[in-house]
Amino acid sequence: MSVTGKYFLNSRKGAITQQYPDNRDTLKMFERFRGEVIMPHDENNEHACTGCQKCEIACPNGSIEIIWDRGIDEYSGKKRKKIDKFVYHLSLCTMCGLCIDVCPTDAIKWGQNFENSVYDRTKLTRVLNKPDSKLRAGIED
Amino acid sequence: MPETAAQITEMIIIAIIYLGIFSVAGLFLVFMERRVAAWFQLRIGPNRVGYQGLLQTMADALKLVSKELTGTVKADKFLYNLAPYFVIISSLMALGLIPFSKSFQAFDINIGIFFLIAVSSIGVIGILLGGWASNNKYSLIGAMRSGVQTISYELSVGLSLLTMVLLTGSLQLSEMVEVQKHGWLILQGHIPAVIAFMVFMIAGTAETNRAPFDMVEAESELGAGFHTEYSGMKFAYFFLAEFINMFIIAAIATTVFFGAWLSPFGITESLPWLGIIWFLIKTFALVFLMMWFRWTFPRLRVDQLLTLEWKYLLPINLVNIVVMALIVWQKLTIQF
Amino acid sequence: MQETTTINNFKSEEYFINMGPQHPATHGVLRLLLTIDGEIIKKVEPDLGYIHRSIEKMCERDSYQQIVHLTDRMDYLSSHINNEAVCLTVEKALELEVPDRVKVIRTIIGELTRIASHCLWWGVMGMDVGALTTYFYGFRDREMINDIFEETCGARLTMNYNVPGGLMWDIHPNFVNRVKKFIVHFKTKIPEFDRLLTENIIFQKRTKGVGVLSKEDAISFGASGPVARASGYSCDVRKYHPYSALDKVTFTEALQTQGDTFARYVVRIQELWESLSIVEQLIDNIPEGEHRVATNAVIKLPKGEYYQKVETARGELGVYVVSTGTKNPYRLKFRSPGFSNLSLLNHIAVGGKIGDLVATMATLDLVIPDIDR
Amino acid sequence: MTNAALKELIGSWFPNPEVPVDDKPEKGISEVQEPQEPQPSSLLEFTEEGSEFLNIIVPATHLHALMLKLKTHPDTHFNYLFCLTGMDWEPALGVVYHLESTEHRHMVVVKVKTEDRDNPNFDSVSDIWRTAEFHEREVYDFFGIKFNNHPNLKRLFLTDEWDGFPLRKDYVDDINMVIK
Repeated sequence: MSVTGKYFLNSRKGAITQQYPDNRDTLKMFERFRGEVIMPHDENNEHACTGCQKCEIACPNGSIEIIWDRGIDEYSGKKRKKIDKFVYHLSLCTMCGLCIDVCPTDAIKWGQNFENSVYDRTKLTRVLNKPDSKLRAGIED
Repeated sequence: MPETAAQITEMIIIAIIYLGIFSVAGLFLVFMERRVAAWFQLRIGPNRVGYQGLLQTMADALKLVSKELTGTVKADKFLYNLAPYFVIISSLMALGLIPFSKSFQAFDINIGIFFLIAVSSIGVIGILLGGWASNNKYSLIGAMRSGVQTISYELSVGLSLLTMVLLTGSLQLSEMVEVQKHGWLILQGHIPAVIAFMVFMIAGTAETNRAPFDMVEAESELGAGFHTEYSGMKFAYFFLAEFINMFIIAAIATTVFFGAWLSPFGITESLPWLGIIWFLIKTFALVFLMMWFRWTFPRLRVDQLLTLEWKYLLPINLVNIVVMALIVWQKLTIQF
Repeated sequence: MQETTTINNFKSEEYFINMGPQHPATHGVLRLLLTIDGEIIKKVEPDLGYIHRSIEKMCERDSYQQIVHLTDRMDYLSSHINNEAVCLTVEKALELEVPDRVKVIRTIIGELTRIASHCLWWGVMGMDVGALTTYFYGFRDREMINDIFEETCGARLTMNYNVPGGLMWDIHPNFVNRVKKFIVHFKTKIPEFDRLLTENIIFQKRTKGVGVLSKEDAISFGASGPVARASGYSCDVRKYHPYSALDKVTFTEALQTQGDTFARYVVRIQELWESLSIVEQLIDNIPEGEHRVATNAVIKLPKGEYYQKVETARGELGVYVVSTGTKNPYRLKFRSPGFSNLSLLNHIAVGGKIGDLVATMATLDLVIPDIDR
Repeated sequence: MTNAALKELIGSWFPNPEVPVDDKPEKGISEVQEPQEPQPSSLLEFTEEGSEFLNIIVPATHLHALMLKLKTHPDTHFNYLFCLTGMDWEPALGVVYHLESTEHRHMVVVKVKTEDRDNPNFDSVSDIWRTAEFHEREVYDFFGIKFNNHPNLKRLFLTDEWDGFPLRKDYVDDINMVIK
């Protein structure tokens, strides 16, 4: 009883409850937290994905699908692979991190968003590259 | 208005007042339990509905009222529906005897203590009925455990109170309180009274089926015990009755051992209306003690429960009565 | 006693009751078929498979990197140690020497995992015998470890921090500090655990002499981990087949001889101290170096059979890989500790009360996904 | 005991009736690989190739006798069966037993095979090591290997009406299995 009694008296400062929806503003996840896979775009709407499909192979669950095409690279003028759509099925993802580990150009990263629940299942299938985005200059496999 | 009609009206009004007390006390106790438990467990507890969550249990009660009443197909419908009322009526009846203050007591009969013990043990019939009629094996085990437990611990409750009756010489609650004007009984009876108090608290906790004696529910063993198959308001009756029973046990202990509405050393003797405050303070202190038990101790096993009663509490009690009798006979009581 | 009639193998006083798959004491979807006479248990028969995902079959189609994350989902309370087991097997097969830094970090995180698992177990153990408050105290300390994991590995439970050849990332700069803080914090908390539960007279009465497992039976039933050690069978894989950096630390194996529920409880509490001391010995001596050695993108194990055992929080986990030289294992078998420990439940629970069964099961510390692989 | 000593000892328990006992020295690995070689002196085959333990391949008829001997003989005393694996070697089905002695701390692997895929059948070792009871049920569940004299041989994980044995290599389930 002495142990519980001590905690009762110190209950004011000792509470470990996270008052979750209230502390949304102050709640900060760790930078390595694996919430979802995102593809960062810079201010010119450019990403770093070359469409090498290594992540697609590395994924154990088939949660990444890359739809690609061949096109003329406007920086080098050579014909090379270009991604059309980087489809990411969050519903299949187990957050194992193999795709990000294997990515040679660091095109995909972990997002810290943990509020992944949605009302519609189709919303879990995402296209990670933004419309009309293109490959950043100088990125090679 | 003819006299009988007036009497009936009076009774109805009193009954409604007591129903109000019953529900408010029940809801407050549930809330208190949750907050106290939370503080023991490094949590905050309900704090959203109303000031500091005071209305949380109201909201829960509303939710329970609006819920669907489900039951098993093969249940004995009549007994199944009857059981919650047994439990709740018995605790409501006991509440009527509690002397909240000198003038605030519904009926002050001359066999007060005896009546309290008798009434509070009716509740177990409701539990047995509920467990049997649910047609669920877990419920049945829970109900059987409850029967065993209540019948055993009834003895200790009765005997420990009997020890104190030796001091007062009366079963009437108001007279028992009068005697305590010369010092609370726990002081008057000193050592045997303290032992009787301890035995009463243990047995009382067991009789209300609270941890560490919550064999009846034992959620890690039996799911929810006898009320597994109850839902909605019927479940709420059981739930509420449990908390009222806890309150009643604490109130009896306050009345018998701690001088009911009497203030310590008579400091507020001149203000009789403060009696109810004193009564509630003492009662809630004891309720808090029971909650402290609950959130600290592990549960006993069913055979250990019976061993504790029949091999330890009962002999202690019997010896204690003899000691108390000797003390009363030799006038060794402490009186101010 | 009058003659009893027997219908369908049940004597007339006996009846049958289902414990689980949704029962508070089975901690998951374990279903126990109990034959009871009043309160006394006559027979316990586990019914498994409610969450069987056939991880062994899935492994046959996955590459070795992908297998690692599946093991997270087996014994989710010691996921790091499971990962380590697979990685060690692959490294053994490839004859790959990982840097010392990796070994030390793996051991530290492994031991922290063990502490976290035992904290959870302690909380749940208290709850099973009816002391509800222990749950929150156990979880508070586990939460600190989980925060450490989240910062370094990115996930709290299914960490997947190991890759064949090392670690996915280097440790976070805050890691050492946080672990040190935790050690100081936790050292004050284990005595509290003792005061709250171990020394409680009701708890001792509930657990002493309950569910006794003799040493011979422990060995015959293939028990491992704290369950076997409480029966006096010294079987700590960390001692007999040290892996990673465990050969560099000194620790004594927690051993009890009574074999009852209380002994299993005490062994786990002792293991908390042991793991804490291992972490303490290593945390200041993390050698500098690489956190990973490069492997081929496609790992092909040489033809042959490889067996690696590690000590998870529940006991001995074995990984048995049969390779035919391709990029997938031909057959991969996980020898899970919970499976063997569950098989002895019937042996030790018969004759006890329902309450005893719950206490016994709590000290077996079953994690159902570990059994239903 | 070292692997070589174990091999010497265990091999002598089951002499090959077709070969005079002291005729030829044991050849070990090479015999397993090349069946054209002269008959080995023991009914058991030994190999250490591709494994860290000594592997014993035993004919199904001698399985139970060998296991009992392994457990009871004071020099071997393999009293801890820590892993029992069902195997599908295509076409042969078999079981792999990993044994350890808690006294001598040595380990050995015993393998047993059968070509009969429709009705594979071995003796149960659950009377020697009680842990085998559950493990054999698991093997029965996934490989369909029946164990004679098993006290309670029925499906453990899967439902009783499950069709087929999922961990066999020729098991097909178009709906639930994802083939990469």
